Amino acid sequence: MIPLPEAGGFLPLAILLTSLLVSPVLFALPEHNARLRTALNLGAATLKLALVAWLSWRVSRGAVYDIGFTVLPGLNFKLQADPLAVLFVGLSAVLWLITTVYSVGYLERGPHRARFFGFFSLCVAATVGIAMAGNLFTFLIFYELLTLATYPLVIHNGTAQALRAGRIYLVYTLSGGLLLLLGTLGLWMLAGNTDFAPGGILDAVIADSPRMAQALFVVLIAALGVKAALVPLHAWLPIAMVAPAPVSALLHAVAVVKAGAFGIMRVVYELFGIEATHALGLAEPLAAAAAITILYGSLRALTQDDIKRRLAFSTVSQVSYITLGVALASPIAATGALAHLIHQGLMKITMFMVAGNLAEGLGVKKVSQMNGVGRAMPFTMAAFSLAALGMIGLPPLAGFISKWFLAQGGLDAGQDWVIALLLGSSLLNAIYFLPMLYRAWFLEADRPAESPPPGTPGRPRIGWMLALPPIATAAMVVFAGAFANAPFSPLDWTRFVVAIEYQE
Amino acid sequence: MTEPLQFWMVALLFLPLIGAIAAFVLPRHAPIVGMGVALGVTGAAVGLCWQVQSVGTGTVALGGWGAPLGINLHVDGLSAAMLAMTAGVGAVVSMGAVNTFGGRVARSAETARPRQYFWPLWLLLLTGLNGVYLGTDIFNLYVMIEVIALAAVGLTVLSGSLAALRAGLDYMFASILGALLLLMGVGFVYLQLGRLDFGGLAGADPSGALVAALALMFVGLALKTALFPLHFWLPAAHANATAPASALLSALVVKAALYIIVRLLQHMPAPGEALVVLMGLMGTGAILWGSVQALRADRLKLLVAWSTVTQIGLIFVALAQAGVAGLAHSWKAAAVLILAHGVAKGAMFLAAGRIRAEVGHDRIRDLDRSPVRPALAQLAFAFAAVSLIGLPPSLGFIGKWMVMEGALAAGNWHWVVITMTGTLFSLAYFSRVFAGFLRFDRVEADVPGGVVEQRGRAPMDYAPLALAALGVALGLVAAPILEFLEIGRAGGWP
Amino acid sequence: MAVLALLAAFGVPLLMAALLTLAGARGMVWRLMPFAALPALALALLAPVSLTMPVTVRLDWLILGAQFGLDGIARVFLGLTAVLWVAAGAAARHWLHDDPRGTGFGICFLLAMAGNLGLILAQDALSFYALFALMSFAAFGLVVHTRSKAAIGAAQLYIIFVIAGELALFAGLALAAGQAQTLLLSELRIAPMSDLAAALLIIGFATKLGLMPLHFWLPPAHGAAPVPASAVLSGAMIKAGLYGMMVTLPLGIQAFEDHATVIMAAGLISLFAAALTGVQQTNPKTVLGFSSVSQMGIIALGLGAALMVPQAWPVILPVLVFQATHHAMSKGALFLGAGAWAAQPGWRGRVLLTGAVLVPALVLAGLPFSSGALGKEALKTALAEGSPVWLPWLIAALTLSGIATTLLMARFVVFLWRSPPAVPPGARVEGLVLPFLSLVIVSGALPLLWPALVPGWAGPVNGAAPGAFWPVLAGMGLAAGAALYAHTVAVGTAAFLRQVTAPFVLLWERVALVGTRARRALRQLAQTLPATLEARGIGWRLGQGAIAALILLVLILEALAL
Amino acid sequence: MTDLLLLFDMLLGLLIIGLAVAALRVRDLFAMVVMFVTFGLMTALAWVRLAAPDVALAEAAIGTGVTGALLLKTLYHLRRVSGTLHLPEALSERPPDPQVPRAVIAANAVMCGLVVIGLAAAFVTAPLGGPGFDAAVADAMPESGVDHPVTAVLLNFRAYDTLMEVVVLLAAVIAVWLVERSLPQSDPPVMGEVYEGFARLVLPGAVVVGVYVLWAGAVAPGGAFQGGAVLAAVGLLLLMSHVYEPAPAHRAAARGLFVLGVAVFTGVALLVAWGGRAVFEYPPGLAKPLILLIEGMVTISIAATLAALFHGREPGVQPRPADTSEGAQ
Amino acid sequence: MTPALIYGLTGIVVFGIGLFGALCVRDRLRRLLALNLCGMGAAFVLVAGAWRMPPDSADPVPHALVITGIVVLVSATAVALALIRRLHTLESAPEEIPEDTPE
Repeated sequence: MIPLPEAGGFLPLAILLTSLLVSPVLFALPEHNARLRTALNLGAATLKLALVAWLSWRVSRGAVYDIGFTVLPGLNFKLQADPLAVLFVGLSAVLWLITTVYSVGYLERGPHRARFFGFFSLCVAATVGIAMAGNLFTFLIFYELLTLATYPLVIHNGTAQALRAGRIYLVYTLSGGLLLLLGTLGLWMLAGNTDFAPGGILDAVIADSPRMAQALFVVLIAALGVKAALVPLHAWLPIAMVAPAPVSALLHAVAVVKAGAFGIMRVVYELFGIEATHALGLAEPLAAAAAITILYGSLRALTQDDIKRRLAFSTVSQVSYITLGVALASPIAATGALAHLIHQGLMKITMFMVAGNLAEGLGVKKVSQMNGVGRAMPFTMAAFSLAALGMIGLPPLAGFISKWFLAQGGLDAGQDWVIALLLGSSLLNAIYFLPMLYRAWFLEADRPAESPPPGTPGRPRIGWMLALPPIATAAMVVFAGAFANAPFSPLDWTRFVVAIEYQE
Repeated sequence: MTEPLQFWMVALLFLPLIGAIAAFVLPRHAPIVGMGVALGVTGAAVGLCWQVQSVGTGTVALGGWGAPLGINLHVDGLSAAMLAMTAGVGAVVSMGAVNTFGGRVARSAETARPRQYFWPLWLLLLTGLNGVYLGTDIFNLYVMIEVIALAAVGLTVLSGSLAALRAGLDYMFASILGALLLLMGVGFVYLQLGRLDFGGLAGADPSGALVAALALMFVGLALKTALFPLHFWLPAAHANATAPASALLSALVVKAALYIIVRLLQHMPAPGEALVVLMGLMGTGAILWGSVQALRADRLKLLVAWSTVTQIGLIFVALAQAGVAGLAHSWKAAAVLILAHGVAKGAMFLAAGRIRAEVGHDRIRDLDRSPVRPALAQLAFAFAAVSLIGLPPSLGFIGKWMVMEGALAAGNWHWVVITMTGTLFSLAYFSRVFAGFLRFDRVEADVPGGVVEQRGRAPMDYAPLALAALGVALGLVAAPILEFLEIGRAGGWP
Repeated sequence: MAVLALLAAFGVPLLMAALLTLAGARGMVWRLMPFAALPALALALLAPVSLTMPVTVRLDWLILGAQFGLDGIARVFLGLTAVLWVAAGAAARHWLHDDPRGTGFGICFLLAMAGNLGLILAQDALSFYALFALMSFAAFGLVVHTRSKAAIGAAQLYIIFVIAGELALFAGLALAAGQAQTLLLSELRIAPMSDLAAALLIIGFATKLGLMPLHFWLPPAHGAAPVPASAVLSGAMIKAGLYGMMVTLPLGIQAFEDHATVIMAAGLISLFAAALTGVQQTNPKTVLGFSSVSQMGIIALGLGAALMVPQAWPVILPVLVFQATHHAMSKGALFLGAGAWAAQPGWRGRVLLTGAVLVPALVLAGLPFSSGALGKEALKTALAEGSPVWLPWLIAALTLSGIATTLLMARFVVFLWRSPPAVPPGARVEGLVLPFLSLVIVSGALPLLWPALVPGWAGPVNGAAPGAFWPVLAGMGLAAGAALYAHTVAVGTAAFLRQVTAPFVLLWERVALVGTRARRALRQLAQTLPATLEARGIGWRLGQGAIAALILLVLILEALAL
Repeated sequence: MTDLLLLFDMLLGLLIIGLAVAALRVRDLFAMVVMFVTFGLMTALAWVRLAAPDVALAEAAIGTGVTGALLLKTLYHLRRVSGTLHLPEALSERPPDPQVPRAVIAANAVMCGLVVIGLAAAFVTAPLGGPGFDAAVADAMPESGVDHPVTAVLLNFRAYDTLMEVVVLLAAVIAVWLVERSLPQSDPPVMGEVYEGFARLVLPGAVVVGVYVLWAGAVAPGGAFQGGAVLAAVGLLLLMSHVYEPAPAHRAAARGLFVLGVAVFTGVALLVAWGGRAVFEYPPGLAKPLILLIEGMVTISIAATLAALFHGREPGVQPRPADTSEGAQ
Repeated sequence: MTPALIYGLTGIVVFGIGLFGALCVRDRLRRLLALNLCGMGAAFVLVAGAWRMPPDSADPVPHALVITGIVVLVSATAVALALIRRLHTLESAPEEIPEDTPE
């Protein structure tokens, strides 16, 4: 029944299983056995990183990994490690390791750690599955798994507020999942299979019944748009902020929103094909939706006082850069979009971890409380500043690279308005990020001297497990921007992927 | 009897019967006997499935006469799958029951009594179920569902509470009426055809008497399987029974009548399009009304019971998805859903029983007030819910996929919409329970060390957990399951 | 007859000015004020002159031999000047009805009127100069009328410039006359003129015209003067500067490239610098003053082009005349409108008048098909005859001037609301509205009236393109942006963002409220409906009842299918 | 002759219908039971007319006799618990259901009526007296081991059904024991001295009759069920007349008696299969003795079971709360 | 017109009466009785179907089925009666056993 894969075919499976198998073990571990849990977590994450490194090396050499078996007649469960998948897998592997370190520090004495790390691993497994899904059906399976795995994380605190957020999250994402199910079904009915293939698989259908193809596209994008937080399907994202900081970081940087954006990529590039998407007149509406989301998210971010909410709206805005880049019919824009997938992840995870650190170390949760925090936590805030400047798009940080390529792509595609959009968005980014930096670095702390949390005289003490991860990711932000042209940089890999997707 | 296939068939029929006799005669050893028989039946079911997989269908002509004079036992993919599901769920429930009704020394009179009756009743139930899945004679099926009905009523009232007795009596009335409608239908079949075996039915031309027979049998069986609006007896009966009994009733008992309906649809002259639509409409009603009631239910087991109503509705929608012409294929979707529901619901009721036992009550509203959280039971519940909601990769998902696929292919968008609505509803009512599991800020107890998640973790939790996990994982091997189901009727009806 | 008509044109105002000194006649004179310029208007409209057949009256007795007459150019200017004076006179009568210093104003007003009308009819250098001076100096009284600090300051500035201008004019005229050996302007014009003379003349008239950098007097004066005075100052009197140049400089005959360069540069600067300065003013009339400066920049461009390339003059001349008329009408309307607006007692009237004010404002800004746009487009065409080196710049400037003017107009309208001009006590509203509206109509209908009035010169205007819409839009956008910015600065960024989002927030709250109510109702329903249904179902034993019903149903359905 | 009989049939049919309606309508529950018993006897008569003496016998003995006894016992119990034994009429107990609107009842009545019409139409159009098992049974009779076709069907051709029927009885008795457990001891209806004497007198005869009916089943109407019913009547009499008091010590024996029929039936069915035959396929020469063995054992089981169903409670179990030592029985 | 037809129709009517009683009667005992009527109705149909033209040569199989059906029905009736008795006892003395006994 299960065809034996070629000798190397187990590598994707192994990468998936490193987190999938460790999850039940983590569930089963007694709550108090923290040391073993940490060791397991870090071990698995490191192992996965190593495997991914090996995988990407092999894939860059042209190796093809493919493993699967039949679920229903004609319908396969299929994992494949194409370069696009490796890009996303790499991101999740790197950030999983970092976030794991951070979570261990963050939840040092918190409750339900067994549960937390169990679902955390499951969440990463789902992300990896999404990345390596070889067809939409497999994608759907992991997409739903991701929803289920993140729900307990979102409501981890167990408060009424958290549960409300969790409920809204579930309603949105599972409705999206249901739509995706419908879309997958439709795809299967129309095309006869659901495989991802560069250039798309729907040519015959598009030629036959373009209306159906259009409807399918709308359904799929709406389904994925929920997780990608396309306006107006974004409402769950800011509310889900009640989750613990590492969860928010993971949600925003890698797991959930990226899953949506990645799915949109797969749909446009590998189910419909770019030319077909344009021929059907679907790219422009998608780009428009992305543009609206970019502006809307930024505008809403302006007025948020809660740091995490501001960051959340910023995510709404930033993730749509990816969609925008996908929707523009230009390989250059695609490069920008793919690079932004990575870059935004790096930047946003930094910011969320810093937000967590501020809350942990200083009790600062609002922008208006940020006066003088730069002096209190200089390294942390330096990381934040780098990420924020990157978001604004200052060279040579990572955000600049992606915005540059997006702008170039807009020109290349003859959509000059993209430049105006990017400028406007950058301006808005600056408007909502710079005041935070200004407060942090240039204003005196207005908090009374006795207000730091008890037991932490003088400078706030946060463990190295909390302090290091954001610094590390901030460093990556710098490197991804400064050495964008180096081999195996995100940009470099991105070009590799785009060359395949555009079949150049 | 020389063929191993036939040996397993006979074993499946007589092993539980002999077990029931033994358990009744030797009440003190009933748990051992019961457990042993349950495992033996599981083994036999596995052996049977293996044989069916390798040699195909099998027939035993009881008494050597052969149909139509005698009675034949017959097994094909569908029967074998049902038998395997019954045996597997039964074995797991038995494990759960060993905890509830096991032990050599009774803890109190209230548990002592049920203990000695549970096992013979359950084994008789198993006999009846296996008999239904092996049977090919409609009168024999009538007798079998009577065996099932009496054993099931016994299981329902096992706890002896007033609510359980009332529910049990309602169930009894519904059961008798349903069976009598079936008997009347049998009478009409005999009038028309002069024979009662499936083989005779298959070749029949449509006629007035057969119409009457179909109407009577369909309604009678719908009553027994609790298809909306004939579900009135089910929630109370399933919610008030003891946990293992509920698991058996919900996971297995209603399936017997459902199975007979599938078989009748298969063998009788093709029903009219309107009847199929009616089935779909009744299923729709079940999905909607059951969901609403599940949303309102104040107790965990009641919620689970209402969820059974919705799932039965879904199975009928599955049957109706593609109209009469589509029946040749849509039964597979229904069969997959039947299997998925059996596995998941068995696990879910056991888990609900465990949660109730640990927490001390099963009021959904107050689940989050308890400092005790039986984590494994909750996890089992959640896994089962995943399958019932129909999230990938569970078997329930595969079932829903097939329903929607078939409906789409037939252009029946409304069934797709209904299925999706049902999915959303089920999500809504199960998430009520999850919120109760996962919320912690309402705990009202000064327990040293705060909330105790580890407490209530017991070895017997692994049985429902494994069953629920099986329900989720089976979706990944749906292709072999489907191939297996088609043994005996490749490409649709025979 | 002709003599009488010509003299009456500026004699009547003179006479009335004299009468005004008599206490007994004051009432009558004031009542007649609107009609003071009527003879001139009648002359302009009815005189049997074509562009080629001027009417002249020679009065050798007067001074060194004065000559009055009416030719084509003069007729147009006389007409527009007279219209404005009629309107302003009507306005003045009501505006200054109860003014204690009304008499003085009236005298100055009538004198300036006489000078203004007379200088157009004057055909010899001296009378021209004299009447020009009369107008200029009499206008001082108009500017200084309110005696406020600003008025006094403006008047002082004004007089300094008037003096300087008159000096230059005088010198120029003198030199020119000397070189041409004639005092007759028509002869003086065609004689070879020295650079210096031309320069002096240009300086003199440019001062009146308010061409940068000689414009400093103009905006404050316009701002300080009472409304009727501002209207004529801006609409009529500065056109005298243009007229002066047309009748004295050897346009179309002699090229003065250096002068032309300077004029055009000054014009370009005026065009935009005035706008930029104007948008910072808070007095709406001052804003209008800057707008005048800016508009005169346009005219200067035409003049400069003609000075550079004499061959272009025949093409440019009609356009310039049209442009002057257009500006006079619009600007006069705007000033009167400012007064009329300010005099309105209630906000309803103000809103209505704002609407009316927008008509000349948009015309001025160059709304397509309006006289502003036609004038500019015609000028663009005409300039094509001129220097090819300058052409692109001029065209660009003309196009962009639309934006500048729109900005100014927006500023004007906004500050009309925020700091309207002071209204003297007792001013009567209705008296202002009528002249204002008449001017509005004339201004709006100018493209239609023009061919009828001046058939000979209507060609370029008729043939002009309708003009582009985007400069106006851009100007509006900029204005909106600037207003937004100003507002933001005024209230602070955060407050501004709150204000911007407030309606949406409010809307959202409303929607949320409705949603909440609906949800509550729905929840109520969801609580009660299933419970009721369930109670009914159980109570009526509907489930059991369904058994018989279903058997029946299936029987019927299947029997039908049979 | 024929017409006369048909007229009789019609009248009997109407009478049966009338009795059915009356049983549902009559106010007094005791009268209801009497109506029902009469209905059963008339039914049996009707079946005799339809050439089904076995069925008529079974109906008279079991459908009417046992059911009537069970109903009466229950009625007695209910009245005793309610304390209404002294009342002249046994009125309905009122379950706490709300009143069903008349309209709904009327609608149900109409629909039931329409269903009857529909079914009647189907019945009339069916080929009455058409295809059946007659020929097949006639062919197979020589190999069946018995001479009476109904017995052959019951114990040979469709022995599987019969086995399951006995299983149903077993399930019923288990369920009844379960339901009745820990219910306070209720005396069976007091029958008085006369009954006791009657019982002692009748018992031996009844046993003989029962065994004969069983034996006769092989060749003529009669058989295990009817015989079992007669024997059960013996048990009923024993119980009612207190000749026999179930004791705790008899429990194991009772259980043994209940399962005896099933066990032997199953055993035979499986043992005959040992030699390569199908289950239930009696070896040619052994058919008659095996059937007789099964019939005998089944009869005993049926008799015991029916008596137990009537008696209800498991013998000897003390009512709560004294019952604490179940595990040590 | 044959006895089979007459009694078959009689059975169907009895079945209908029983059905109506089972649906609408409130008294438990009576409802059980109605169900028994239903069963009898079904048995009538079978027995009528077994009747053959030369009387005394009826099809024995339906007879056997009816006998089985009667026994099954009696079993079910006995269980239902036991339930009725028990319920009645509990409802008459509700304080004796709490309604929702923990398992």
